[in-house]
Amino acid sequence: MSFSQSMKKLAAGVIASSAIVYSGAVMAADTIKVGVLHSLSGTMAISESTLKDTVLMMIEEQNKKGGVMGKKLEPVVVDPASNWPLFAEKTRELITKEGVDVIFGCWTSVSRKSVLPVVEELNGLLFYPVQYEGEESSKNVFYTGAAPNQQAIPAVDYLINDLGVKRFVLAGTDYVYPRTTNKILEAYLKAKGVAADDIMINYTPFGHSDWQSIVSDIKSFGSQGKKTAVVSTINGDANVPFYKELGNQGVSAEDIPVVAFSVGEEELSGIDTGPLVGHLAAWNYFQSVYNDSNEKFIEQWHAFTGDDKRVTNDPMEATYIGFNMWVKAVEKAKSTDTDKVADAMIGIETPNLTGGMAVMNANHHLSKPVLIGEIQDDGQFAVVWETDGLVKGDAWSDYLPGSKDLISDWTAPVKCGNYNTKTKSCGGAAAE
Amino acid sequence: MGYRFSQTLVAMLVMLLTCVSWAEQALQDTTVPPQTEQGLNSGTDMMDADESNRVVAPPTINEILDQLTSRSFDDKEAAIRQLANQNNPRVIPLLNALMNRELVHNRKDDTIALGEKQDGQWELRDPTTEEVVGHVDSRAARPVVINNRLRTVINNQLALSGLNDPDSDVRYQAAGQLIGNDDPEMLTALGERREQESSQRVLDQIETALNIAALQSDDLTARLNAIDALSGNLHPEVKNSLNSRLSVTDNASETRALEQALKKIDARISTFQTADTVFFGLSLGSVLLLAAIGLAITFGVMGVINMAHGELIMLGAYTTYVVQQLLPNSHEWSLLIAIPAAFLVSALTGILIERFVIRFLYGRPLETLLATFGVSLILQQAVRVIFSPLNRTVITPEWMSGALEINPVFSLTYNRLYIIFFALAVFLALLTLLKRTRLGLQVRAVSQNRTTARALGIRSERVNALTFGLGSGIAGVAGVALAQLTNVGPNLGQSYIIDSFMVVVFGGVGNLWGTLTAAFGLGIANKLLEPMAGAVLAKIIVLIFIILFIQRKPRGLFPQRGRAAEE
Amino acid sequence: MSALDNLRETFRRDQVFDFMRQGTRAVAPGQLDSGAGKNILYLEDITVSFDGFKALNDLTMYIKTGELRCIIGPNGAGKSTMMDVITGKTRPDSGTCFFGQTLDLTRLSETEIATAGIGRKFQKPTVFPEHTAFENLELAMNDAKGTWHSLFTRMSGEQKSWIEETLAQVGLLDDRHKVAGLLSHGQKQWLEIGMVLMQKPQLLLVDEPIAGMTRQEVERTGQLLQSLAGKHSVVVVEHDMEFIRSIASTVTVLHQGSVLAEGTMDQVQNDPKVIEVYLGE
Amino acid sequence: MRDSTFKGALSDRTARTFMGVLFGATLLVTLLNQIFPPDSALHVSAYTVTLLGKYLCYALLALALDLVWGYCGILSLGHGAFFALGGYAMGMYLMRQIGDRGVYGNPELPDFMVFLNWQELPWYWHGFDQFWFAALMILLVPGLLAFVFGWLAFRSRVTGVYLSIITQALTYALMLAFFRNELGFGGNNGLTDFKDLLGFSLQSDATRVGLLIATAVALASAFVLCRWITGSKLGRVVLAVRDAESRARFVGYRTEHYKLWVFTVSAILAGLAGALYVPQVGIINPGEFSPLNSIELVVWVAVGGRATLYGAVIGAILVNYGKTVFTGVMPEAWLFALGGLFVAVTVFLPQGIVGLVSQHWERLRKRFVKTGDTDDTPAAQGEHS
Repeated sequence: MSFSQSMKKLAAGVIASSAIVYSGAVMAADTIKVGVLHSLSGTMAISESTLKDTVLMMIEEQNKKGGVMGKKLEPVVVDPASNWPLFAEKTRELITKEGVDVIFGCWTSVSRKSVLPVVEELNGLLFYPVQYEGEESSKNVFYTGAAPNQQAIPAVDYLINDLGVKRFVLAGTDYVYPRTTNKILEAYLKAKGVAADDIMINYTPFGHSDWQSIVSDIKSFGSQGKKTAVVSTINGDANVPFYKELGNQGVSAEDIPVVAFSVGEEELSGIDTGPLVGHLAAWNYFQSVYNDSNEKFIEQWHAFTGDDKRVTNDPMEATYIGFNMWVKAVEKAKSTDTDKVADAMIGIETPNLTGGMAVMNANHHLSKPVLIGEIQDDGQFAVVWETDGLVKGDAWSDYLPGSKDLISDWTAPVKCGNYNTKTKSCGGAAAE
Repeated sequence: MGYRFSQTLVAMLVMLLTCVSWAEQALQDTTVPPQTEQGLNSGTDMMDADESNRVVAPPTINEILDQLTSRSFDDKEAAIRQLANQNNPRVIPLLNALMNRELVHNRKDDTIALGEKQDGQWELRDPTTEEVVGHVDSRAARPVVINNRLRTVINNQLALSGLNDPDSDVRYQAAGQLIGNDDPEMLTALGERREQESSQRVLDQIETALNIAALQSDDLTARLNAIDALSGNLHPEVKNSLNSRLSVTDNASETRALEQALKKIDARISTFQTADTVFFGLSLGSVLLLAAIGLAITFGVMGVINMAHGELIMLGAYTTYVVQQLLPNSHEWSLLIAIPAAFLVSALTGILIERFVIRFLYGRPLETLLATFGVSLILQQAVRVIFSPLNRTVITPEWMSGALEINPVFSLTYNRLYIIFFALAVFLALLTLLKRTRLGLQVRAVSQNRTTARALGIRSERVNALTFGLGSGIAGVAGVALAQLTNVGPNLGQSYIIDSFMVVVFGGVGNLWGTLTAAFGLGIANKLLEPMAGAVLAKIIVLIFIILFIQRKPRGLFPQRGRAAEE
Repeated sequence: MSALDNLRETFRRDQVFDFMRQGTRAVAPGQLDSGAGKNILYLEDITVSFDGFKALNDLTMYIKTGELRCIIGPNGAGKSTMMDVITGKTRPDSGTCFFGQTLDLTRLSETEIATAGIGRKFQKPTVFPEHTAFENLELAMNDAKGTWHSLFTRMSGEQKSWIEETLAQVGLLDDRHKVAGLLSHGQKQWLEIGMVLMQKPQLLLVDEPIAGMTRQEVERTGQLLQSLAGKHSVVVVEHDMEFIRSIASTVTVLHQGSVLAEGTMDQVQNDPKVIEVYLGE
Repeated sequence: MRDSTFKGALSDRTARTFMGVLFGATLLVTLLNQIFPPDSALHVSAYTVTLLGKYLCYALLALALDLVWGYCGILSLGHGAFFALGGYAMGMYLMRQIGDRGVYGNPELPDFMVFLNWQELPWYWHGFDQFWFAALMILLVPGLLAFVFGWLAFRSRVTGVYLSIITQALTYALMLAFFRNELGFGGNNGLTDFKDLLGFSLQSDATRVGLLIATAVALASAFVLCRWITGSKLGRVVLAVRDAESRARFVGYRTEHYKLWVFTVSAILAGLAGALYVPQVGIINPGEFSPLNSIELVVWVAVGGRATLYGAVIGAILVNYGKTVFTGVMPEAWLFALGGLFVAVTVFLPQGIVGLVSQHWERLRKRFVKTGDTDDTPAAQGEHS
């Protein structure tokens, strides 16, 4: 009996829950809802909570300007808690329950992969602001971060042309972004005539903290006479001990420079950069870039967070660009309907924070400049090299056998995320 | 003589080059290929340029410096070389200033000055006279950006001057910097230095450098002597230059000599590399030991599964951070304060946990596991709320950074070295505490048999609190050490908790020596496996080994009798 | 059901375990060649030492079939250790311990020894606290003990009545549905004895059966034990001389891990060595 | 004394009430979702359906843990591993179902293998295109792992804390292993972007409802199974092993066999839960192996109340519902809440919510009801470790 009573409680609970859940589904007509899907707890909170604040800041600014099409923007923030299935669930919640018109969110590839089927099913709109491995182009997703050809390849070019590097260590955390990037780089380097035994590839688990052996391997690999550099796709937390070990084993940037793709101002703010001066990073944006729009953005950011030590970084710029593009697209389409906006998005231009214009291409990737910066002792980067003009984001890498024939073009007549130029057919799920 | 001439020549060429480059500022974009060709053709038209520009007066330091306002690194390099060639007392300080980003580009009048950040403003000084020339706000001026190439140039220049420094360490560094450098200017400098050098180690460096250069000489005997002198020399440059020589030489005797020399070098290298691996193992072991030893107390002696142990370590690390914040300009010794501070913070937290949670759960270890896990979540989130989820910077003091270089291939990094000693010190301290002191006696008594101990009038309540406090405190101390190696962030604890449990269980619960053996054993095993299996696989293998080992000996390496063992 | 049978066959744990046992074999109760008059238990030069301290020191002792043997001795004489050796809880460092002619107890596990027909009542009554008295006896009942059997088995009428009888025998009929944890100390003692009986053992080891019992309870326990003798062999460890006298039988005095004296109560009590030891305390 | 046969378990009141409520709720949601059009006020969104489905999977998992922990006293901190293995088995089937609809349109290889340019399918992927095979593996793989692991552990009498810790080590090792891309399970990204299950599109509401119902049925049957086990003599022996293992040995039970049996059955149930979980949440990745998940799972059971079966189910659903609400409303507070829950339950409510409720209920009933009918008093908790 005690039992049956508690079961009744349970039943009540279930029904109550469904009631609550559905009650949210009533949409407010006079505002445009903007979903924010970034982890605020768990391991990824470190990076993602910043982007949440960025979106909120942008929304605030936009509302100051009177919102979009006369409607105020209303942020809806949820916490997927660095739990991948939860990302999918929360996306569904945002779209069906909250009825948001656009979602800004995700950081890790796996979270995006988990969200992808949901946004496609519910025909939502997702802006993904982080550099990633490419090999994807969805009708419902706009990728405002860098594709490998907007980060990895120019960086390697710089190493070869400017620093005369002949030997490469490709060190990465063992997940899809480094794996793919390194595959691409390996192919690219070989195409450039780098011998196979001048390339060393090494993978480590997430949060790897004991780098002694690997760094000493790199050291001996680098002491073979030819100029050596490390191309690092090491992720987040593992970087601090990595750089510390480099510093302690006396690997200076002059001997073996490390060029990183996942180390930005935010990550450096957790490191004593004294010993790291001269190591490199390749991004599409650095806080130290000097121009008015950036200065203004930084001021806004400091004002918004009430902390003038808070740094800005590349994913924030990507968010900034994505948001402004979305606003423009909505006003161009005069509607928040996904398909209309998605069509309007293509070709939209908004200023980026490095003094140029960002362009949204037909493959849902941006054209951006590529900058290479050297770490300075104040935790900032000093730009030492820059592509002249913009680099067009490439959804499908030309250096991977699987995808060299694939292109993505969401404009008529192709309208396909993975169009095979050989078979002239749109193979696979992303097709309409 | 001709040397001086060529010097002035270079100076003038460079001036011309910069004029050209200014004229072409518009065309000057920062992409590399155009730049290099820019460098080249300006190089060619320099040749005829110098004919016409003989008469130009030598530029002042400031004029040279102002070329650094250019965005092109080639210009900057030229300027630096030119600057270095002035024999002027200001050169070295200015080069250093450039290295330390104290030379700033004043955007107002497009000049270079010595700058110092003072409350959001730049205080600008004249490069030569060092007198204050004015203040501008932080945006109006930017430090001159240099890249690795320029750093190398500057370092070489500094090294050149360092060769004659009174301090032998500086000379040693300088000579080391110049090894493998075939710039004739450098070599002559080295040659001059060799004559008057007194310190042996500096002399060795210089010899190495010169011998490497000698490998390229046309005189066979000179080469053979050089090879002979270099054989067994571990400096990486040596091996490379020998190898490259081997690839070009056609002389049989030289080839033989080279091969012998290389064989000797390789043999030495391999021995030192094994030594290296062992050191890595020890160092990993010491980390495990630090992380686990506190647990050995709370788990081993008290039979409490403290899942919050990792977070106590984390607290210790954050304490280190806070202490450094409180003593901003004494990073060298703030660690010494952090250690007791961390101990207290964690110990107090531990005592609180014991008083408010664990006290009710004695004799129910599995319940303590759950409760303390809850505590760990709370502590983590608390830290997130207080310090933000971002990692915190803990500065490594000078005396802990760098490495003790035994030879070019074998060097022990100081922080690891200290941490090994530190871990052992903590271990011994704990051991004596338990064996020698009254508290230790009581602790052991309680751990053996609670009721009897109580009967003997030991206030086991108090003892429990203190023991737990002790274990936690040590966790805190471990945190101080780990802060030197890894991230100080909310997840610091989680990454160590499982390993620590493995160590304790593997070593045998309640047996400190077991913990010691296990920690170093696992550490070294891990490092020996890593090269062949890779980091992840090595860890997995070790884990599986432990699981199987526990099947064979459920009580670990050194089983212990007593209450904890009966759970 | 046939599918289930196959499943059962494939999942037979005991089958899996067979090849793991080194040379020992499970023994079904009853198959034990020990005719009357012969000894049922042979302990020969058993030595057990816990880091240095010898709990048993060349202990040699025989128990006849059907006899009621009392064992006395000061604390630390090794009484409980002896029982541990017999029941396989402790392995002797040296010496042999045979149950009947063939079974080397030192090579069997507790479980095998129990199934072979040795029941033990512990010094501190250990029953299953969460189960009712009835269930305790059911669990102890001499019956197939495999997992799948216990999953599908249902209690037969006679099994029920047998349990009821035993409950009556140990005077717990009225409390049969009481959770064992809530029984009084004395009742627990009996319940445990009852459980031992349900095992249908040839040899009962009874460790301090009357601790914490009232007079009447003590008497009933005495009668119970005596009634058991004959059908079973019973070994009783007790401090209480009165009690031992009351169940008059052969007495063995242990001291420092070996037999000091053996005989009737009177013989033993007048033995100078024994007196010396006991006054020595 | 309950009728200890399977039919008995099926017909006993607890099981009937349980199934009543369970199917009631499921049916309600189903109808609300299927009958009413999306815009109607009474419509229940697919979101709610999958959410409920997820809860039920967790409930099944909790049930499995309760069987080993509550009844056998084995605190496994590795049950997440069995859950995840079941999940991966199902995930592999779903991956193969995608066929050439992957982004590379490769009929043989899943996408992640293509862009890591693997040449052919690893041997252990073969067969997973057949549902029956996958289904078999779903039960077999976790079961086998549990059997081998348990056999080693219980035979050498690893108990209590030690067991808990090595189970944790087990799941930790598996997590590290599955994070490796070389292993061929998609590394950190795991398996995702599923298309359909047995030909039903996973995107359609009907399939979702179907999965929900399937989960409900699975949970119900698992519940009955557990009731049967715990009601049988085997259940009583297991309880005896929990409370006084050495006694159980001395009355002639091979306690290690019993532990192993229960451990394995429980692992199989966990695997089943995982298999039902994956198609509903749409992704399986090594995160599921993380020791934290397994510990959290323990708390569900503790909150609900150990050794009551339904306690575990209630606990799982309540805690996860709380999680859903909290992470929506005040994310920062969630971990505080969860942590507090751990402490509070272990220190103040050793018997969990069910214990609390039943105590009050008993008191009330004593006051009002005359006839003392002793059915369904949840087995009191002992301090066993």
